Amino acid sequence: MPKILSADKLDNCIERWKSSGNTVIGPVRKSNISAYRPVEKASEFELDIVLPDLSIKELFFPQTEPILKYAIRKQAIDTTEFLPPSGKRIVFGARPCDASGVAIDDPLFGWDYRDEYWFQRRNETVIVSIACVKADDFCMCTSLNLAPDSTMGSDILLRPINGGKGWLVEEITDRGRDAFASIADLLQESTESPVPPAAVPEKFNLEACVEWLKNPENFESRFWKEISVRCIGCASCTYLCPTCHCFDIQDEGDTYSGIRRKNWDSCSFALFTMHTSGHNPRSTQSARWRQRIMHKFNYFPGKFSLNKCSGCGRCSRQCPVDMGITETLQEISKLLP
Amino acid sequence: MSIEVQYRNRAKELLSNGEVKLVVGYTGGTTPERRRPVFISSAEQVDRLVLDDLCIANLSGYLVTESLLSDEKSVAVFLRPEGIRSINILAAENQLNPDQIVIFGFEPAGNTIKALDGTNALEFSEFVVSLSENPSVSDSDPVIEKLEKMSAQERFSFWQDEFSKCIKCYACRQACPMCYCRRCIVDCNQPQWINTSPHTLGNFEWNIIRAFHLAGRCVECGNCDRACPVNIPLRLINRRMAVEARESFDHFAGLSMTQEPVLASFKKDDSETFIL
Amino acid sequence: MKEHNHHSHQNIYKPAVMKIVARHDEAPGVKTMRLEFQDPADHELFRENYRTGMFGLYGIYGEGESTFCVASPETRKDYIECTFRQSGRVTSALANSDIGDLITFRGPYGNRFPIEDFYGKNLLFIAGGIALPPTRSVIWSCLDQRDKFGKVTIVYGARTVADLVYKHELEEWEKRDDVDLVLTVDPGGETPDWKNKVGFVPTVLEQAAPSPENCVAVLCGPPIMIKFTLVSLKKLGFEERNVYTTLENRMKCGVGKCGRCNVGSVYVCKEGPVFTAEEVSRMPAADL
Amino acid sequence: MSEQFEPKIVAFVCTYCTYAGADLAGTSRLKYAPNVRLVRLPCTGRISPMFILKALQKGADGVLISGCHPGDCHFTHGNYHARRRWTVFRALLDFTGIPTDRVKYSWISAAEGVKFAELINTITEDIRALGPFTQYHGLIEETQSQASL
Repeated sequence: MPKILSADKLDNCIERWKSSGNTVIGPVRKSNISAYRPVEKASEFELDIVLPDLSIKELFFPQTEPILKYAIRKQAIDTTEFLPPSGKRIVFGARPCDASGVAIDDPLFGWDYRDEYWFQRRNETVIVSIACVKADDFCMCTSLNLAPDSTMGSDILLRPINGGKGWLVEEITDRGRDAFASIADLLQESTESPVPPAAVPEKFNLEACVEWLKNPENFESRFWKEISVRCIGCASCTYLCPTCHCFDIQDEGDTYSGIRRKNWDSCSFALFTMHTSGHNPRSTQSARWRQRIMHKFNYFPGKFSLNKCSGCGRCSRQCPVDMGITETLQEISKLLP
Repeated sequence: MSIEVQYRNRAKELLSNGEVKLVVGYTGGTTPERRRPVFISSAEQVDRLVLDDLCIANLSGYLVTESLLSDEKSVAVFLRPEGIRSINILAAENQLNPDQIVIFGFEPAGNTIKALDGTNALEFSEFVVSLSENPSVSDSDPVIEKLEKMSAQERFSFWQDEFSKCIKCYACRQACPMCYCRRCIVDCNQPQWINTSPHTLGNFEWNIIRAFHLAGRCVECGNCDRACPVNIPLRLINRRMAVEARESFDHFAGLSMTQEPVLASFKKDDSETFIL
Repeated sequence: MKEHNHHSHQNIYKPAVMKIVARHDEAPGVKTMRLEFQDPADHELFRENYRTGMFGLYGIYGEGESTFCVASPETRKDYIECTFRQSGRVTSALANSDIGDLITFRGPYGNRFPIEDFYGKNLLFIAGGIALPPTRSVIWSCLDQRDKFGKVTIVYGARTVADLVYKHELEEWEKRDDVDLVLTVDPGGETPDWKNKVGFVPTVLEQAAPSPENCVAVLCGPPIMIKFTLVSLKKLGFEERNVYTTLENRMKCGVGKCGRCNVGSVYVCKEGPVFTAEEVSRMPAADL
Repeated sequence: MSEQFEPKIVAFVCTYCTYAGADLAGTSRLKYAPNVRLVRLPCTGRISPMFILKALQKGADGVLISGCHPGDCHFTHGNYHARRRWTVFRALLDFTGIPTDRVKYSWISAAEGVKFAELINTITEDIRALGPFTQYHGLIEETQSQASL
């Protein structure tokens, strides 16, 4: 019989998970921003939202991460490696689009050279997603062949039941099963049926758009300039995106000691690709926006057979000038025969 | 005739007779309450222009986009009063030739908007002077008052909380009409004065220096504050700088296109009570 | 073609430490350094993995890392030689380092020139200015096993006589009977005692008119030179698939993660830097 | 036995006036507190606010900025510009909660060796009374520790 996790048992779950060494993380609102943050008790969660402002990405790929500490001596360089904080984590209340966003980046960070900063965290984290029953105008998972209740990247999928009193438990992976085995006695059997997932209308025909993107003739199309003319070149879309993975490596310190860090970086910035000579392969904002779209829907799928977008819609939701992937792909749809 | 229709007609006229090559305005956005910038270059497209009280963004930053004005042709732009002040500053700082800018001015009036008379920045001179004489509206902000009552340590904690959220997406800088530097100080790496890492320390440096660079230049259009994806109340810090410029140097940013930038000019008798 | 050092480091961003054992000026602003590994384990990995064409990230803690090729051939793996122009923050710091100083190296990364495929063929090397180093790595890899190849022709040009790099090796190649060396400088760049050619590389190449018969060309240089030289090679009858070149883009990670070196769908750091002219022609020109 | 706190003070001074004033204090054998480290710059106009911030971040308990009296600037008006900048920067420091009483400003001419020595003594005592500047410690620690998540 299906199992239900009742909302009033959540505190017990958190306690149980924490006592077995887990950090429990979930959507929390603090200083006027919602993000995935560690919690002590269930009341800290903010679950009744469409999705947190910041994506789950930072739990696996922090905006800034020290990699190496160096100290330079006369005839030697001492380095100490920084590792990600170790310890098991349970992310409770992730959105399915965030969970799938993380899964989309796995092949990239594992591509021949494994980025242990990513994988150590991935291996130690159980993602418990809650299927969305609310969506807003910017949600577009269904256009990416995903859904408000897709299981990609989730270890457990919870489906809300009526009245918000709990969730129907769907175990997806062994890791999820193990995490929930420890709270098996807190679950109840139930025949209650879940609230249907939110209706997210399909915004564009992805396959057709991808065909257009793949056509080399369209690389130099006027479309790119027209669609990106109002882009101001900030990085809010890329930084809020659960799948954008670009980064910079920066040294902070002096000639004697300091720290090398891995920081988020963005293809929206002109400096991102600028050579020391001054030559810039992507010297205009339209070239940079084209790169972002092409990378997400043409190049990346060509390499890893995954669309590099999970449809969370944060890019459009937060854009200072109301641009975004949805608009661009919708406009491409209009160009199709 | 509504102001929207009035301005659409004028845009159509200017575009058809070639007086302007482009109109930078607003159009509908993704949701009913959103407005987005739009670039209209032919008379047939003027119906896309929308103008109402939801049109808030200061569009003047687009005018300093590289090479937009280099062909010496004119561009029309929809501007609120703050936008007109931005044009004055950009002109005063030699970033654009104000003769190339045709202004479609409007200002909020209750729940709606009303048109402002004039087309060239010069024609708004008196209007801007009148703004400078009544700055009180923008001065009283409950959060600023609250902050000023705090101890330095408490204020530091407040900003520490706020700046710890910063992800260094530079949306504040990109959205700001006054941030037109070809190479921002944070992008300079020889030497690198500001840490580019988005840890709280680096964020403090960045936000303090940006506020400093905007002192006496910020017109409080709110572009940065609205653009910030992590909701840092940037307006507070900029407003404090504007107040300082006014109180210490009687400087109202964007008063005229010949106004000297406050930190690039001086008076021999500037107050110096704090100097030992 | 997959030759990466899988799992060589737990931390793929941790560089090896190298000592500068020799260093000299090549041309104004251009320096060559010879580097030796400090940790035998790092050296062993390099020996296993390095093939000509691969690149590395050379770094100085506190300044950062900069990407350029390994200029020494795969036939000489006791050390790494690199040649670079002092232009940005990292290369300035490198240029200011002295013999005995320690720097860092991450790599070798990327793909390589398929030298085995060149066996039995005639070789034409064309390089411009500071792009001789990657070419030189292939040249020596071939000259060190000279009997495996047919005729070897090297066409090298620079803006001025002073800008020619590896002047000693140019003399050495000049003297060899089994190498045809054509040197040129741009018009106006010659000195009174310059005895070689004056003219742009494509023109000089057309005059030299090497036969495309059973010949592979390796072409490295600034984009504009590559563009016009490709036209000349075509005129001479070379097929694009027999012309190899290298791409250079800004890189930070070198291992296909940081996202900035893409040209179209190609990750230059993982799938390059060596490409045939045919492969390059399929890339969007605007992205180069 | 508790040792007296010895504040570290960084002074950014212009070479034409205050530095010469410091020289005069030295050649006049005036004794003053050894807590100050002078950084000589061409003009007070060259003192970027970043210098002040970095000094405080890197462990200074106090900062002194000093140059020629108004009207005496070697470059005629570098110090007038600097004065405006300091006014604004002080307000900014204050508003962001960085204590303004740790950042001191003064005019000291080449002839004012005595004023220099006295000023150093006074501000050393002022800063000593304020105690060590620890406000940045938490932020520095954050930059030196592994990622929090």
